[in-house]
Amino acid sequence: MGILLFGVVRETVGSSVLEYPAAINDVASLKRWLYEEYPSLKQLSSLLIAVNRTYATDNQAFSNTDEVAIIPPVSGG
Amino acid sequence: MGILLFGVVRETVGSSVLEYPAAINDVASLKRWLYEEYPSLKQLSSLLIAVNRTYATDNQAFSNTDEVAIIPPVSGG
Amino acid sequence: MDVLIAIKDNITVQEALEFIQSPACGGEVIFAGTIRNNTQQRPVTHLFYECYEPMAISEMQKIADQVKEKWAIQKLVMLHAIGDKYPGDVAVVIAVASAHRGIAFDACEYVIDILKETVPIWKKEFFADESAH
Amino acid sequence: MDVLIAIKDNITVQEALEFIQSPACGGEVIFAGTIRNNTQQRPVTHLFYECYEPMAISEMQKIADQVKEKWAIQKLVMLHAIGDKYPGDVAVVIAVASAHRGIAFDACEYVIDILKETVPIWKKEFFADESAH
Repeated sequence: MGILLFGVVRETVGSSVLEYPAAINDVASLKRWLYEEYPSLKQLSSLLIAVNRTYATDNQAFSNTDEVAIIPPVSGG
Repeated sequence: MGILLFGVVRETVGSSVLEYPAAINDVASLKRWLYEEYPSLKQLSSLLIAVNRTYATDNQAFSNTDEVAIIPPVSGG
Repeated sequence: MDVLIAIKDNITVQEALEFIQSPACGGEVIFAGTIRNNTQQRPVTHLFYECYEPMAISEMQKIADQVKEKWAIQKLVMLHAIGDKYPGDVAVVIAVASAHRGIAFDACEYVIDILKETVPIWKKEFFADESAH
Repeated sequence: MDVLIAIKDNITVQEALEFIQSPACGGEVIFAGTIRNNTQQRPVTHLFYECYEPMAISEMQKIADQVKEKWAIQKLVMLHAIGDKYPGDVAVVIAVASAHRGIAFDACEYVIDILKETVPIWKKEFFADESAH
């Protein structure tokens, strides 16, 4: 299972799913990896990670059996 | 033109118009007169007088050419 | 600010919505007061609303004037029903539209609060045990 | 508390009203967010809404759980539209019914405020000058 992308992150990456990066298994390292690969994401006012459909803290670990999603600033309503 | 009555005041007096009482020409005397004639009105949490469709203060004068109404506690909504 | 004020036998949320809808407004807040089937646990069969109509309209207009002073509201509707009303019937509708939602909530709650304090409308409740209040 | 949560192409205030109407409730507060024809004075042609649906539904359910904890609300509706939306279209509807109006206002405003902060839904604005944001 890849990492799910939405909104401006989907547009930046050019795909709605990102292949699971090797050796990344916690939220903080995923964010660091994203900022390195896609530096323009640093301009967003926030970038949250959801693990199994719940907002995750930086120290949360995950594996490639979890559903991981990148959540740029939401703008519903 | 008589004095207009509504709600519990109309029910107490038994009519929707009250004949203009002689020698009554201000709000305070009208209220005194009403409480004497219909003592049960004293039980109401408030009793306001409107002159020409506007709430009137106790010292406001009126004549029998004005539209006077007795306003028991309102309960719309 | 566009204002619609009416007191009549039957009112609907739909007519209020139709009046306030505008592509210039992003936030619409509607309050509907409906007849409850009980008052403090006592079963209610129906209510009767009466009003001093010309003064009620004038007091509603004063509330609209206050709203216009206080907030940047584009549309305001105030509807009140009169006559016999049964549980589930709509007695009052307040609808507000503005570009931003916070003031629409504030204005809508203000209008219903003040309407209940100042507008000469009276309800009489009829209870299932045949008493009335 | 009865709850209706939905994310779909088209939503109406009417379906929310139908769900919350109950003779046991006296106060109904409805918020409708509609597409505006401008954003900060720039003419908007349309918006596109997308969502991470299972998580959005789960976050909406969490908001409903919080409402249930905080207030004595009988009915709660949360509807959000997705896809292309044009000025005047309804994007979101929150509807609350309770026996008393004060908490219905509080709960309705709370729900839309938190929904805009936490529910993974995104809008993209398309402007008349052909740019998008």
